Amino acid sequence: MSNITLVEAINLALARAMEEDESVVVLGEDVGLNGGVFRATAGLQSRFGAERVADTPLAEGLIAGMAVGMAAEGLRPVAEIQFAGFAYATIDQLLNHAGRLRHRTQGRLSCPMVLRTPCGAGIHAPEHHSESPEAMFAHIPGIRVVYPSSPSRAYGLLLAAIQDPDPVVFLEPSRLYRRFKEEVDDDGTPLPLDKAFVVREGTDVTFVAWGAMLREALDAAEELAAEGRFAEVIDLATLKPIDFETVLASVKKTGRCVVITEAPRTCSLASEISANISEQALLSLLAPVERVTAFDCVTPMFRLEEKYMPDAARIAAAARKVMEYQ
Amino acid sequence: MSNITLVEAINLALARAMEEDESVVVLGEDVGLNGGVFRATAGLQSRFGAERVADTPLAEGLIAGMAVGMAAEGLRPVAEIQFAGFAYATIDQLLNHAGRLRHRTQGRLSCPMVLRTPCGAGIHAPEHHSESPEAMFAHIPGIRVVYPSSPSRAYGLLLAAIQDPDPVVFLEPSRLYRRFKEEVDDDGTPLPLDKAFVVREGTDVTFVAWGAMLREALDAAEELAAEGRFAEVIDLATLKPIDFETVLASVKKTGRCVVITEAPRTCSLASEISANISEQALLSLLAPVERVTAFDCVTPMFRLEEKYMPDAARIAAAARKVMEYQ
Amino acid sequence: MTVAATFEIRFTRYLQPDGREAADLPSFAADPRALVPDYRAMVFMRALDAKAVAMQRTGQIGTYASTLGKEAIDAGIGGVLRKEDVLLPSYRESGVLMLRGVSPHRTLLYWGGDERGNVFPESPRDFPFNVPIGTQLPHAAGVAYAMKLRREARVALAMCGDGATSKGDFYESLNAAGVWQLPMVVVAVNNHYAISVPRRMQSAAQTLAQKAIAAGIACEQLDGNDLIAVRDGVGRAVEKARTGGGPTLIEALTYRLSDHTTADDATRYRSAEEVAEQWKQEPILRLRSWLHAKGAWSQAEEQALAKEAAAHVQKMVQAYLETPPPGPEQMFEHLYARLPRQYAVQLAQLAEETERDVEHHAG
Amino acid sequence: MTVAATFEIRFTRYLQPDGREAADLPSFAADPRALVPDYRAMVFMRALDAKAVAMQRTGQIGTYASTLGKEAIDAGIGGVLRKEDVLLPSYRESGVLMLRGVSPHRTLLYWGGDERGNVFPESPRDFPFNVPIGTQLPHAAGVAYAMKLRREARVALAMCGDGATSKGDFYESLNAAGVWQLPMVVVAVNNHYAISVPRRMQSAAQTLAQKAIAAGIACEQLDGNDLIAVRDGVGRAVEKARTGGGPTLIEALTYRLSDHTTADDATRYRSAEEVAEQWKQEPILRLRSWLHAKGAWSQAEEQALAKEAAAHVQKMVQAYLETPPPGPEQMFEHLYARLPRQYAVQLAQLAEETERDVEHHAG
Ligand SMILES: Cc1ncc(C[n+]2csc(CCOP(=O)(O)OP(=O)(O)O)c2C)c(N)n1
Ligand SMILES: Cc1ncc(C[n+]2csc(CCOP(=O)(O)OP(=O)(O)O)c2C)c(N)n1
Ligand SMILES: [Mg+2]
Ligand SMILES: [Mg+2]
Repeated sequence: MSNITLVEAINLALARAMEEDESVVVLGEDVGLNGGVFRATAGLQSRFGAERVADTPLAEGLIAGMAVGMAAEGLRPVAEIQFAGFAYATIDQLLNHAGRLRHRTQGRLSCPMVLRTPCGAGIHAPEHHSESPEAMFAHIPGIRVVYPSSPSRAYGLLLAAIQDPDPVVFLEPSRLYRRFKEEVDDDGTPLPLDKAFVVREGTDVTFVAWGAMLREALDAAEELAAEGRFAEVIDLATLKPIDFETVLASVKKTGRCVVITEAPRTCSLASEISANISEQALLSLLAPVERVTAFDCVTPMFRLEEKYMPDAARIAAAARKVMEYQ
Repeated sequence: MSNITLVEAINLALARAMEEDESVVVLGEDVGLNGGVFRATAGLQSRFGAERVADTPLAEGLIAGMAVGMAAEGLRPVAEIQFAGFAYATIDQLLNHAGRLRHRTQGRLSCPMVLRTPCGAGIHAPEHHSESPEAMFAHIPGIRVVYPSSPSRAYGLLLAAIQDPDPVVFLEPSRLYRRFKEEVDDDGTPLPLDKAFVVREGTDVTFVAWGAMLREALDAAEELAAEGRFAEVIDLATLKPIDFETVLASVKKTGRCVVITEAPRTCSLASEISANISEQALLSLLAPVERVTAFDCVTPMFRLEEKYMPDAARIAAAARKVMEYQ
Repeated sequence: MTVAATFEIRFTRYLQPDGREAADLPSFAADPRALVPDYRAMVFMRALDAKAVAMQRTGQIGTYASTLGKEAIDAGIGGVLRKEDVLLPSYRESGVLMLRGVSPHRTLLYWGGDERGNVFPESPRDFPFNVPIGTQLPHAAGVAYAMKLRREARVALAMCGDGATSKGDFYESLNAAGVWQLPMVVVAVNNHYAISVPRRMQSAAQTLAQKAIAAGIACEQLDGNDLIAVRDGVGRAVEKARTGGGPTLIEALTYRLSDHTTADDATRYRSAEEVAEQWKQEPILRLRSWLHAKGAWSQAEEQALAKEAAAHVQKMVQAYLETPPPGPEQMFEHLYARLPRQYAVQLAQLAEETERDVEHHAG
Repeated sequence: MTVAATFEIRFTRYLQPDGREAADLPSFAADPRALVPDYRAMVFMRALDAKAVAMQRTGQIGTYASTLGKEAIDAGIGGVLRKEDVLLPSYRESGVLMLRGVSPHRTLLYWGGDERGNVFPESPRDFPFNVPIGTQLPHAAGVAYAMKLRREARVALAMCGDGATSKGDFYESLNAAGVWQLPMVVVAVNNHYAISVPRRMQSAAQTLAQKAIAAGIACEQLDGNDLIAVRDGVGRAVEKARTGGGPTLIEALTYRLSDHTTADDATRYRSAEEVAEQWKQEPILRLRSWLHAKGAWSQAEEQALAKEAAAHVQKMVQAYLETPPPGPEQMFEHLYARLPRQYAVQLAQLAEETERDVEHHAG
């Protein structure tokens, strides 16, 4: 057990996976000697060599496409895209190849790759460094999308993603990379890739969140608790496929739901979850599902990012709204 | 007035726009001498010259990026991507540049470009030629997304898209390119880019559809009419921004809604519309909003495409479900 | 100004269009009979191709991309690759696949709209037909990376068209191959058209081979209608890659004698004269003329071969037509190694619809 | 085998690191005083850069990408471009922008997290700072296409790094420029690092200039720490483009004397010796040595310049600090030419939250 940050947990999981399975290979820009711009791959190259921890030329389409080729040929590539804002160039490969290779060869070839990328705003980064494209990935058939929100879940989910026989897009909340520490047991135990986690129990409203927004949801829950209203907080963790069982069980209990995402609203995962809840639990709903999202704007430069992203206050306001609905 | 197909209407609108505004430029693969693989640009090069109707090298990222540059420099580029399945490579440019240029320069530069691409399944095409990525585009801030479903709307909406001062992704239902004809008046009148069209009035359920699915929705409405149940059918037409006023007005009237898309379900526009209706009209709903979508599968090769896409039967079944809901 | 670097692009051809020798032949061609299997393969390819076009015309398969005119490239590559190598084809490479052992009825299945067209039991590591232009090249770099990492004496050979050489994926992959000196060979089949766009409008580069200079890797231009040049050039590149010598880009010059696909009408953008001129260059006649001249191939053998090819084609058509249609559930099969439980609802819906359809047809 | 094509890459340098002449100078350098404005600009750039780094360290701006070491490239390009040309910079081009007339306090605004950093009233057609690597190059092709279509004697000049030359956008754009013979110049600033990845791991190509061969366009490698070489090489390329001679790729060799950005720690991946060695090559000292030797620049002038630069920097900092913070509504401004009415709800929500915040701060 060690008390570590989320980015350290990522590093630990990578090291463990590389140790246990020599087909695991890390590739990406600056992942080698530099250990990644966030230090997620620090120390891996000196430990596992430059062939297994490879700095690539600067080309995200190449990185994704090479990962497809490596995976089909029996490696387990874990590719890093430096920031989610540079991952759009990987969509072609993810959608036209990674997510289809198994199906279009009817199981002859497969694509056990992981594409990791830091996601989200809130770190006062330059332009294009604060994007939240998770909905685009979640729309792609044949892949999984995972987004941890704590060191221990990052550790277990990343191990699971690497072991998974199919492609996984693994989004990491850069804002939480060093925000807090957690005891993590480096015992190599993966977490399930199809489970949401109830991280706080409550009776009055259900919060569904993921990544950095989970912390905001927890803060909002705390704020509400002071008012005597109790939010149940769910860390969705795996964004595709979604564990609606856990979500619906909670909503049926609380009768109210707020879904939170820091991505733009239109066609977001919040909309997907809202649609599902209304479809499958309409009669349990005491109020319409409320979506707390970023605005349908370009991610602004950092002077305004706090106004753009949801925060605890926005979530709490939405919770009050659904609780006062009649 | 002439009785023409949808693809002819596209051609007519392009010719008219080029005639009226010499800054309009068409570019793409095979758009010149060949007139486009679907003949949407037939005859334009001989009429307007190879500089204004330019065959590009084979590179979709380039086409989108050049369009951004042309638009910023005062042209009105209308770029063609041969099939939507090859448009994923344009997302980087659309999201990181086209949709942001005006905002990030605070109005100094802008991006009046149109990116046209045929969309959807049902034409027995080879692999990757039957994709429906509209939700990905609709998620992008700063752009518009338009998807006509008839010759006259294709004509008017394309003119509007070309005249619009901001970037427009213009999706064309390849399945309807030649399916039927309509009287179209080539008078240069654009249609509004923020209006949905009620194309059939009804009282019992609202169908919201776009592109080729509109025809299926109309067929389903016909089928239901025989049973004495009357569907109101809305052609959404502009997918971003969505005209919720028209949708909500109808749903408040009928109390029931089926949203139809031929894209995979998760994070689709159907989910977006469903979420909005439940949010804004929960108390008017007599049944949960039903989404009729393609499965969350890879678009199958054409032997199975009819089983994959929604059709009138699937829509009618969903309509019966919401009408029998209690 | 000083000179920082100089480069030279070489062009290889052994057989002239009429079959006469243009240069001293490589040793593998010393015994002309050794090339008869390649010749036979080329004739089989053309027969299969003609049948596929005909089947599209009669609605038995969907859109089909013809291989007419590139048989020497396909036979040459098929001939030099080893079983353990990996082929990454575009959509137009059914000829090479045949030589990889893949039964040609798979080609019909593929263009017939059936995923089982990409099941290659006979060459299981080869990549499927690849439609999105150029995207197979980064895959090739990944495959070659895996081979190199594992110290295997194997080669990843990717094929693409002249149009594909304009796409970012192409350059990014060659560049990566250069950086890591990967055991990778890219054969750019320059058939002078990307649908309607002629080669000269695709790039101002005098040759496509020279695109390798951007990646600092080896390259060669060769006559792709000359089986001996293909075998020679690709053979050298593959052996170089196999023995740690790094990647090569080969530009194989040929001409698309067919429409782009059966959905295309090439008369819209090129003249009958141009095509007629190119028929004089075509690879099968060229090789046959040489074999004849060498006394390595007879009229009788030719007639027997034609019959044999026709029979084989018939067998392949049969195998295609006898393949039972895919069930709708094939959509969900192999979508994931194990379909997530969340798909249960969609599966149930499909099952219900299928049942309804069955009843409907029965009723 | 025959030779299909040959190529040669030329390298240009006029001044040696110590300021001695390495070749006969081009005519624009005949009067050394003519280059004093460039020298002054370079000194201003370095002063502004040092201040920006300091401001990041004290939390007054966010992450900042230093221009240390590339001043000759920026001054040379700024010097040869005309007002009507269009510059398409990367994020590291604040030096050129200054010469385009853009007030340097914009650079502080940009790295200070404010969109108004991309408002260039003084050079309104230039493109904004561009962070996603290489994506400005297709823009440049589009801009150049527009210029050519309208028969204008203008040039689109795009800048990018050595890392950017690995990206598909780079090749696709050069290739397009070749096809249409666009009035476009690309200057690849080879500072030998892409963050931590050294140039040799970016590509096996001996020079980056030779990437132009893949596009069939002109190219040149030059010493980017030599102002005269930059002015000469870029100047010739720009005039060639302006007069219908088509595109050029220029590789300007330099060295990133700073960390990649203020968020980077270059000691993790390169040695102090390497950096020290490179300081001997740096462009300002080189040009000053030459000017001194020519008697075109005095110690007194140097001291006056230092003071002047410091004062200017102070003014820029002032202008930055005095810019009122953006209001939250800036998010929606200029999102579209006219914000669609559908945004009303989100606007209202923002207004409500802003009011709540104001009250909160007031209360
Ligand atoms: C990324 C992408 N863009 C467009 C297409 C449509 N398309 C199919 S084949 C083709 C031309 C390809 O030309 P080339 O690379 O020369 O190959 P050839 O067909 O001549 O063998 C095009 C544009 C595609 N399949 N993929
Ligand atoms: C598409 C993309 N990928 C990754 C990054 C992150 N990143 C920022 S700068 C940089 C290195 C760029 O190197 P180079 O092109 O040599 O320019 P330099 O910084 O040296 O001027 C990287 C990888 C990015 N901005 N864009
Ligand atoms: Mg071709
Ligand atoms: Mg660099």
